[in-house]
Amino acid sequence: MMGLASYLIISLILFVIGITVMIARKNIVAILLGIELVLNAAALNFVAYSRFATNNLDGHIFSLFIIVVAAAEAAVGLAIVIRFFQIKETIHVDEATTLRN
Amino acid sequence: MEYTVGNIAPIFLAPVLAFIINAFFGRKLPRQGDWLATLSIFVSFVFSARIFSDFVFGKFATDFFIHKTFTWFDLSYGTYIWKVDMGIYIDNMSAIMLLMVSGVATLIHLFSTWYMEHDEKHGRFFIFLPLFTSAMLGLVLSDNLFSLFIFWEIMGFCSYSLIGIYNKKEKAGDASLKAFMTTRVGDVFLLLGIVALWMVIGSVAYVDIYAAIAEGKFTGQAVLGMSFATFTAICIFLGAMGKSAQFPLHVWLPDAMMGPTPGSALIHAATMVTAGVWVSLRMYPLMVLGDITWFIAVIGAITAFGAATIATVQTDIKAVLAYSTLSQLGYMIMGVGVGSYNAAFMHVITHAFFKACLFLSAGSIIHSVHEQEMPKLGGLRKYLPYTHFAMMACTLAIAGIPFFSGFVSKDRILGDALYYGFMAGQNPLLAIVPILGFAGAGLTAFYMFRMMFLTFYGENRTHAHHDDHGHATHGLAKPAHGHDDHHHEIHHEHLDLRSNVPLLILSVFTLGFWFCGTVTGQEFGKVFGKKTEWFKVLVEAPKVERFVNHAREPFGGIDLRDKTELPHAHYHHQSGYAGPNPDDHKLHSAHTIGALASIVIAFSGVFLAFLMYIQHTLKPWATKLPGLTTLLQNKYYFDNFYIDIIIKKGLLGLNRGLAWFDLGVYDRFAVDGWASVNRVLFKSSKWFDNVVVDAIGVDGTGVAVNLFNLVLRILQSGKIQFYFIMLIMVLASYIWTVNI
Amino acid sequence: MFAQFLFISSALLTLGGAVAVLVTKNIMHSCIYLLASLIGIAGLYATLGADFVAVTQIMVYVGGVVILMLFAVMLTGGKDFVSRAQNLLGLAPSMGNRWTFSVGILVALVFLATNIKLILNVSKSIPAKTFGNEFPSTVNQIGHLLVKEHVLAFELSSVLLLGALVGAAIIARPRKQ
Amino acid sequence: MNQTVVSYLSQYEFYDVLLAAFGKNEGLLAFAIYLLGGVIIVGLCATIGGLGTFAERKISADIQQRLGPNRVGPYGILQFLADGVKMMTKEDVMPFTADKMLFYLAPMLALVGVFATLAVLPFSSGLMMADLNVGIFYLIAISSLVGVSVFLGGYASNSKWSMLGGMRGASQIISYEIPVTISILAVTLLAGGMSFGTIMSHQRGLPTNWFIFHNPFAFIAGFVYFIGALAETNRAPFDLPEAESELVSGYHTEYTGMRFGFFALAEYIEVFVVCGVGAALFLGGSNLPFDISFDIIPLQLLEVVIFMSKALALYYVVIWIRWTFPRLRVDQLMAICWKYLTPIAIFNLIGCAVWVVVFNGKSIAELIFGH
Repeated sequence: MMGLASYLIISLILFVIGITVMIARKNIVAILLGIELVLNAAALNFVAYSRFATNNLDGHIFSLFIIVVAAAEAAVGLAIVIRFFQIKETIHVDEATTLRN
Repeated sequence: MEYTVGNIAPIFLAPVLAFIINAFFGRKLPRQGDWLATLSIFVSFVFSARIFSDFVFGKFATDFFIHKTFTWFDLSYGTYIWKVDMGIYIDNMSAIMLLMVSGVATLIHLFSTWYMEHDEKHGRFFIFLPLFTSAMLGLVLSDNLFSLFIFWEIMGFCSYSLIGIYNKKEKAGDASLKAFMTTRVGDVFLLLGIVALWMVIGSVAYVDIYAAIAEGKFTGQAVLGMSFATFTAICIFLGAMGKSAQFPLHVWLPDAMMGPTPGSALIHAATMVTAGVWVSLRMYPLMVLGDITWFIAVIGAITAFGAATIATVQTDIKAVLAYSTLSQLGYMIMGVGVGSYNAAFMHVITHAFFKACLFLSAGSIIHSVHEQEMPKLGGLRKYLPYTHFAMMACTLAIAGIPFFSGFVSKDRILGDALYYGFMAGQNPLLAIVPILGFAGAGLTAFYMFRMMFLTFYGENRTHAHHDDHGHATHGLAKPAHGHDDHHHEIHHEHLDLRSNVPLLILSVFTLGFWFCGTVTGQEFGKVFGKKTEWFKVLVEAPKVERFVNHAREPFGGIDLRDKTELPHAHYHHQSGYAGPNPDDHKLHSAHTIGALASIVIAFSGVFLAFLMYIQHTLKPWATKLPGLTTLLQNKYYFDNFYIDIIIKKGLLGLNRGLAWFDLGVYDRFAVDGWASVNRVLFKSSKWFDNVVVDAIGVDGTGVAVNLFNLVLRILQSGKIQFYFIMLIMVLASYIWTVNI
Repeated sequence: MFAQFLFISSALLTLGGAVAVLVTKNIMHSCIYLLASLIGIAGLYATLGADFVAVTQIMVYVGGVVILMLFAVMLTGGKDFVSRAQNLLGLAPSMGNRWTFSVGILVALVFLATNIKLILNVSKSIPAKTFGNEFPSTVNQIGHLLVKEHVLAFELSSVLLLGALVGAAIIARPRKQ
Repeated sequence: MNQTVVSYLSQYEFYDVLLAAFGKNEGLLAFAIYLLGGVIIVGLCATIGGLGTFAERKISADIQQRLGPNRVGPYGILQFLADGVKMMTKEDVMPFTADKMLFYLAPMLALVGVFATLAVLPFSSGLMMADLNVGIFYLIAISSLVGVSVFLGGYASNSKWSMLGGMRGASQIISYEIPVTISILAVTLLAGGMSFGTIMSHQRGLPTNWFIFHNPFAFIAGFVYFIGALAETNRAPFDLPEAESELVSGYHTEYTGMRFGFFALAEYIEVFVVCGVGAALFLGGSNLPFDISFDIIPLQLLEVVIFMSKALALYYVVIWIRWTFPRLRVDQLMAICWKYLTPIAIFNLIGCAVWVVVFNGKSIAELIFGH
């Protein structure tokens, strides 16, 4: 029951839900939530493969770096969101089309 | 210590730096940056002094020279070589010249800080003065004619700016234009000569020219019926004539006194006019090879005598000095012509010192009295004792009184000229050279002492004139007090160190023994021994053979030559007259006769002036010969000839013809005819443009772009989620198609 | 039994949180559900024996990212924005409507289908290992890996974090007009 | 493998008796032991938290020359029970515009975050619930749930005071996690591991072996940890999130009854936890000052007493500080964290690393007395 496939399926479902959130939501913060889900799904896959497919801990390292990158991405992304809100007074993603200001 | 860029280049670069700083920030600096200019020249002087001490006090062999080059630009490809080198060439002559130029220029700058202090053109004057000096220093440092020409032109521009610095006065503007245009005539020929040399030798570096002379590359080539060497030598000498103001291109120099007096001092003494003599000396082997030394000698003699005669009737103190400069330059050129290489160069140096001193003294007088017409001066000896002392020393020097420097250098030239004219077996007609030379020497003594007597002796005439003589040479506003106070003003000499110290320093160097080590400058009367004859030992005409296999070294390289090797012994005559044979016993007698004769002539000139202007026993001859006086006062009608005949009749007529050609032929047929052809072409192209290009090409493109735009607008919506959907879809299709 | 209990509860927390993130209309609640999902993933790491990764997950996400998200929601007002921009499917509210969800789910299903194909292949090719109760400590090994084999990535990630720190500070700083 | 209370008890004979009683089902027995231990520890700590309120009031009264609570029980010692009963019987009021789910969730999260840390708190060398490999790291991580709960409490109340308090609390807790974590890393470096067992085993013996006396950097690190821990638990002088003079009561302004009680309880228990961690990390924890070769249950109880006494001494210091120092401003708070504590902590970490390399991990005492 607790084999590789179950982890892969959990991560796949998480990934797909993340994608759905990213597409369905128009709120940039919500899209960032979807991105977090997708990143975590990938990190879970790494650890699962590291446990079941190899004997070393490189997968752990990879998922650690994913966490680091996710943290950096969240910080910069949310800074951009706040700046965007200061300028446009909205965080609707369809308003972010001009690539300037 | 080796010579590198770091200890040679500051000589040239320090004044350039001062020029740049003064040009851009001079107004913001205290005292408008004159201290900076003076300091920069002093830096040059310090570096020059080091080189001088190395060369003169025996660190190197007497024929050692420094030659360092770098490639300025290189356009050669394959076998076609077109490379221009720049570089530095320093030999004994350069070392002496550098020290003279930088030293005299330092003193002139120092004097100028006093002279120009309250002048409205103060700042501008100190922009051009260091540039002028740096150009001269660069010219002396140059190793080739090409960079020499560059500095030559910079000096021309600077002299133009300095002469016309009071640009509100029309005479000053005219004088500056005249100087520029007249020297331009010579410059064209100089450039022609340089290009011609380039064509034959493929280089214009001195060493390459010397090597080419030694290898005989000039033989057999003829231009305009004369040999190639003659052609290039004449071209280069014409350039030197323009710059050194030789007859008949001398007309600019007397007018050049329109500028501030220290600027005139710099032009007349240290920098510009000596450039012509310098290039003649550098190209001396070419002049000998081209066999034009007789021409040079004659031109120099005519200038020396003619200018002296004009100087006798001038009343403006600066005009007298200007014509005396012309005359002395004639002696230098004559010295080059008669093969008196060493003495000609020595005259450059000695003349620089006493002429700078004379001009500065004149500036001191003018600044104190606000008057430069000699009839309105007089009796200034009491009021300006230091100036009187300095000016008297210089006058003794220029007049050729024994124990003074002018006697040494001029009488060597005259002795060689005597030998050249009567004993060297030349054309008998060339006897005119020494005759004019000696006559000019007598006149020199006469007019210089005339000037001294009129200015410093007799009763003071300054307060007798209350008419508005103005401040002819001064751009500065009138002093707050009126004209009545002038005689009060001169009661006290300005005891300013900046005005008197340069005069006194310069007057020290009017003594002869600094340069020759003998009392008289001749072989007899030698008191300090052979060793102090450093000038004669160090300066001699270039020996072209030793440059044949000369390998030039780049900047930063270390000179591997033996610096203490003994000089090559011999110098073969190429052709023509290349100076007197030192072993000729006739030469000694010529020198003896020349020295005695010139002493007699000089003293008689002085005595004449004494009789005329102190004792008044003789009436000034000007009143006896009114026709001659008028001729001389009009300067032999040279200016009138140039302006009325050449410019008004010749050039204006030519211009009218050209204008007619331009309007009648070129404009009517070429321009208008081409226009009507164009109209036809235009109509057809308009049709083509409207129908083919506009309708089909432009509008059709627009329609097509609109169509594509419809598609692209949907794809390029800027909505990131749409892009993300596309990304996912592409990824999915990729995974689906790849079989794992 | 304990491990299986942990696995099942973690998986349920993860997936339930994720689904709640998807369906809830309140962005604030979404963030809290995301928190639940992330803690569930930490539990899954724990069942995989990745204790260090699990704790790091809690540390970074719970202590940092989620609070950052909450801050961002609060600083942007948390209102339901409606875009005035041109949209093929009409005006879309910021938390999505029927159309956006339909598109999202459609795309997700396509991706799901392709990935199921992948997973089937993978799980066939990798032999199932027995799931022992042995959980050696990973801290020492991860420490050695970080400063030996993966030192470059380690340093790069520190540079990345510094850049993110500075960049976020600069971007979010209010500019003078 | 890590030591847990189960593995500790399994070395005794009565464990087999218990195993037989549970039908040889080890998992079930372990579950029962964990359940029992959990209940004991949670109850104990809840009592300590309650006593904390009492101690706070008594000590403050002492400092301010008052009497304090003295009616309920001897010396008023049962006052906290009376308060608890009062809270439980009060009406549970929720603002009309509050976010209902988050309003309920926030106090729970606070309690969960605090109680989860108790799992690794080393009461003694044997009687700790679990000795994780990443024990101290886990403790830091899970306690950040408290920050989330503070923030959510402030947000869900839909009140400006609560909102400001919540935002202050969250930013303060996140900020002060950094110097605390780095100063703990210094200790981790000295001990060579993150589990409490490893850390404690390195401080066995006399107080000269405690990490706070190990080297000058560790000494400073101890103080950095203590200051940061004060701020992380929102204690004075860092009690800005609940600054009563500015924000009424900060993030729990709108909470009443037992929900307020949860917040208060969580705060007092967390103070106890950070004091315990400080005692374990820097003050030798539950180690006896002498080495013992045999291991019996009463000895473990002695260790518990030692640990408790150290932790409670620190607890006294915390209360003492609260009634001594005035409150900081927000900018001062952040300046202390980012301009002083964080650089000092990083410096300490580097200093400790250099010390370990240069002196081969020996403490000052070992260098002087030459063990």
